[in-house]
Amino acid sequence: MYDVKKIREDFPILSRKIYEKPLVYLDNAATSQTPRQVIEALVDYYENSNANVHRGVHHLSQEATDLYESARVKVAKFINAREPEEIVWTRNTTESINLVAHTWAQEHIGPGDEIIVTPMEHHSNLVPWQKVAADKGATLRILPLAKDASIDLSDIDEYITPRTKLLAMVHMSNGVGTINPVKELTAKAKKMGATVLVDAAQSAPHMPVDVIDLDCDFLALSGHKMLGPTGIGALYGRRELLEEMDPFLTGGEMVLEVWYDRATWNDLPMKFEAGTPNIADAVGLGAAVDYLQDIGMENIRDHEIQLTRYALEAFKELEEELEMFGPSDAEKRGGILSFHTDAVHPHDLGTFLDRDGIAVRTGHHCTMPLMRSLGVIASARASFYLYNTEEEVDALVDSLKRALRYFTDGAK
Amino acid sequence: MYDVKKIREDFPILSRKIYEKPLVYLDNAATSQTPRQVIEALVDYYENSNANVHRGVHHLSQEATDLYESARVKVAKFINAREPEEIVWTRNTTESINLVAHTWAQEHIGPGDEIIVTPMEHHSNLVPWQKVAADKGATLRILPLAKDASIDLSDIDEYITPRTKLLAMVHMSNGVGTINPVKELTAKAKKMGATVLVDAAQSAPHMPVDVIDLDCDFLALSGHKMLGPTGIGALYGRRELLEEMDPFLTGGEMVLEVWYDRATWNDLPMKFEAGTPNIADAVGLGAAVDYLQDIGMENIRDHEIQLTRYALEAFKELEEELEMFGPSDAEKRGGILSFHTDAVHPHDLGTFLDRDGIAVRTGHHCTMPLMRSLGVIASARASFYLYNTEEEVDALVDSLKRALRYFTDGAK
Amino acid sequence: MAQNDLDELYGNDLIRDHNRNPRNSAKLNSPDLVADAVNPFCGDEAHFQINLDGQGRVSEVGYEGVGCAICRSAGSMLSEVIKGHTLEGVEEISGLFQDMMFGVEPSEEQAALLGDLTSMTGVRAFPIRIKCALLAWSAIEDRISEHQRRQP
Amino acid sequence: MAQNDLDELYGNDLIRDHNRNPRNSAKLNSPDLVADAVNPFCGDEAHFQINLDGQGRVSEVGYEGVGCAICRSAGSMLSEVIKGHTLEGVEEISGLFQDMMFGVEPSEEQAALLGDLTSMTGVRAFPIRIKCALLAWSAIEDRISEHQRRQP
Ligand SMILES: Cc1ncc(COP(=O)(O)O)c(C=O)c1O
Ligand SMILES: Cc1ncc(COP(=O)(O)O)c(C=O)c1O
Repeated sequence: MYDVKKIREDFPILSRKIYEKPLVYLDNAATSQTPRQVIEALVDYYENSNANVHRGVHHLSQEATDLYESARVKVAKFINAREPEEIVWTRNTTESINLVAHTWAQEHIGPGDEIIVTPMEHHSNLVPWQKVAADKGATLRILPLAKDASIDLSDIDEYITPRTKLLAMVHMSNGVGTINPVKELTAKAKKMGATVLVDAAQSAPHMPVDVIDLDCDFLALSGHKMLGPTGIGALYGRRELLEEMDPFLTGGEMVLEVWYDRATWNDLPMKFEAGTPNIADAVGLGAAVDYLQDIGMENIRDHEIQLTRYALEAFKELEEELEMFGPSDAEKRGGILSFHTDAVHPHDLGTFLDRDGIAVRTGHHCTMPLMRSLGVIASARASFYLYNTEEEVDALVDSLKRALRYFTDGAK
Repeated sequence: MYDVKKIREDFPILSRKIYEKPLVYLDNAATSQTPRQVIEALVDYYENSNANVHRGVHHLSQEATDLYESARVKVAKFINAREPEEIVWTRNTTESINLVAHTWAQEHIGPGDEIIVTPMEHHSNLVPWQKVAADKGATLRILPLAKDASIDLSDIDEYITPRTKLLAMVHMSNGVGTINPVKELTAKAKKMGATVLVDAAQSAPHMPVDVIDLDCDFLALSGHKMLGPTGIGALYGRRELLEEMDPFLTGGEMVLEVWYDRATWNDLPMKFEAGTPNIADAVGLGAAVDYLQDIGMENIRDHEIQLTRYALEAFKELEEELEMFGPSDAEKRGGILSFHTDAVHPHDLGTFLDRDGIAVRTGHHCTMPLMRSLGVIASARASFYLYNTEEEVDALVDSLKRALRYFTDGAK
Repeated sequence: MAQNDLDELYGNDLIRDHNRNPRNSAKLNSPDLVADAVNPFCGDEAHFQINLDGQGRVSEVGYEGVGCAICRSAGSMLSEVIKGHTLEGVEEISGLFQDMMFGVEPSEEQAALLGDLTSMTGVRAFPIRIKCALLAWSAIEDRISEHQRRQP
Repeated sequence: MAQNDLDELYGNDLIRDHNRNPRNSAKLNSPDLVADAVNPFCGDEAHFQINLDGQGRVSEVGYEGVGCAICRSAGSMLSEVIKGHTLEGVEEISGLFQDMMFGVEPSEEQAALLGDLTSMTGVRAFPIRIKCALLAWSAIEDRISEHQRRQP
């Protein structure tokens, strides 16, 4: 049985009060909260095993290396990578994507080639490709947006063609919650000989993600969105691709031999990990993965579907006032509700909710072009995670109702 | 009064036992240990204030942003930068240097230009410049090494010339401890119109470092070597340089406005900080800086000079067996003793010391070319920090003596 | 308590009025100065057109703001208070406004210069929103310093 | 206890002897196979030259090792035990050695194949040093699989 009350007890911050009200944290798409199991892993690392990894023969160094490398194994298993060497530690999804843009893309994208992205990319999976396209004389093509903020697939065969060299797409949209048909699009793109990168920043934390099943070439994720610490993320890359890629950052750890005038590169995954890594946070992410897997990604996904369904129902009371973005079927979306009203700017709404202890995000969610396509500058976004409850959805709806009244006729 | 006993109480790991012996941690040049004040800052962040920064109107987001940005102010003051916007967060020294190599150097290094480095650079301040030189048709020149493992300055004017576009130099050598005349060399290089980057990975943790006094253009440091968490470092850059530089990584946070086909850049320092930053570890580094400044960098430096002097004296007992690298004057070096014997490979020595609870580093210390210049493949290195004691030096010397006996005639 | 904070901000008649009925909303054709700003973290925008008279004083202003109530009303108030001032004068008011937002109470004389902007003190209880109030000013300030650099 | 661990490793006569007097230290001219490896974390090196006879068996070996006692002695032992074996046979021994280092006790028959290498079990108490014992093998293995790929 999914015991949300028991889960909540693992998250110290959830018992915080904001303006004397219990915190209702609905900003999970921005960053997730941290269970004590992860905090304890960090504390334990610093109190007992802290040392630099890989190069030491002393005991602490070995302990630190074992902890650090076993975290890599955990992340590899979490997304079903064939081997831990296919996991490269990065700071976050953004760095993971930039790594591919600075290495693989430099060799494989040329004049006349096409890079395809969805219309709902986070800036982190859009701006790097703008630069690659501009530098290489390639074309960046944006798939069209359907009415319900999903990808309009009607002309997909005119987009994914033999000219497509890279398909870079978000799995679950952080802006509107849409889950994209990544597996189907990957199959289509690979048939054309393209390489496929999946931005799993939102999907990996909330649903089972399997790189072998998806058959993608690269996949990027951020630890801080999946109960892990800030400052650690991962890039999955198929071994063949990682092997032939040039390194990105250079320096310590990523070299095999160095002379004053030249150097040779270390094996995977170290080739892509220059300098002292973020050891403690990798260990912390390993603990987060353990925590998620103990509960089960299927169970987490089910919980969020139920919560989203409940919320979509509850929001019907507000359907005259609020425009809701994204698919209406909870199965086709993540636990992300993005909404807008002309009557109140999202920021003012956010400030009102905040005084009720409710944390939502307001703004463009780093998806400015998507917002523009939806005809707004900003939206308010409530995003759920494994610890959120129906009572919290009720609190959100109640606060929203009062806010709308307050800003339209109620105030004064 | 410098109370090393009281300081040690702040470091939980120092009461650990290794093979039933008290830990003697002398691997500080690789990474430093973490005081409870820093661990508590991390725990407090995750238990009370965790949220994504900059973009949220809710209370937690504001708290997190305040903590995060005030850490930047602390680091700026720590190295006497003019303003916090001159501090860019990175993962570590290696990333800081790569950032400059991927941005500034791309615009400013051309065919025939010269990049000067010292003969004792860490791979992280050597390999990036090898690549820049190769890509741009520039020449990488290595200053000559003097007998005592300092820079041989006799022909310096033949190295630093109007062709010099960049002088990139380590402040304190992690391989042998030498403190380089960074201020003098900077003045010389600037007279020739060159830009100067200082690798302060070893100096910033152990002695006062002042970017205005040094008059350098860039300075790189790592949090994990100065009592901070792993995964956070900083690049100092003079505002004028940072302003005109192109961004490095692209994506969320570093943009001002984004359209499907183009984007504009955010102000400093965000222009260089793509994606969700390592918020917690920046806060942790802020706490580390507070801790260091409470004790006082001058005091820490004095403590280490005394300890080094004590150690150099104690090592005299072994001068027949061990070759010592680096200047013999404790004022001219950091608390880093690097030594070698033909009788025992450093690794075997390290394994022996480890069984006595003594953690030293053995190997090339990511300075392979320097080791080669010194005529060895590897050395053993004991490196001190504010919490080390004369008793620990005694333990080291005692264990070394027994090791030498064990490996030469004693065993069997 | 929370409600009071909110009322002091959003319940303020001047703010409500400026938000709903922004002043100087007619766009100027071929203005002497154009100033624009975007808040990168929320996408809010402020756009100004400014005409100067023979003595270098602001004679006409056009303003359009896209964003939250604080951002829009602050921009609208700004468009009123800068009229009749030289660019130096505008910068001075900008400084007073920033000081006020960070807690310095304006003198009576200063309050007169600030006009309706004095009603913005309620934002102080919401520190993260202060940048919404400052967006319009940052647009103007950037433009003025650029303008002055060009005409030494 | 700690001392015992050390003795089992460094006190072992075979290891000491191989470290001090590496076998097959004469370099071969124009060998059939050359194999080199570097441990990136410590800079230790292993260099082999190998000649094969008409049946594809290892007939002559030249070995030079730079590094710690474990690395050097393991390389020297390797240079002895591979003689007379085909490359497939060498790979089999390599597998046995790795298994042994990670805790699998060799059978009597296997121990015979491993020869002096069985003395390396003392390294197991020092997990971080296992890669020192494996460096020479990694050189040989990489080279064999490359060789086999080229001659299908
Ligand atoms: C002098 C010096 N430079 C650069 C580095 C690289 O630092 P990091 O590994 O934290 O990037 C180190 C640390 O090993 C160092 O000692
Ligand atoms: C879909 C998506 N992609 C990429 C990112 C960027 O992640 P990060 O900021 O951790 O690099 C995010 C998070 O904001 C996201 O939601």
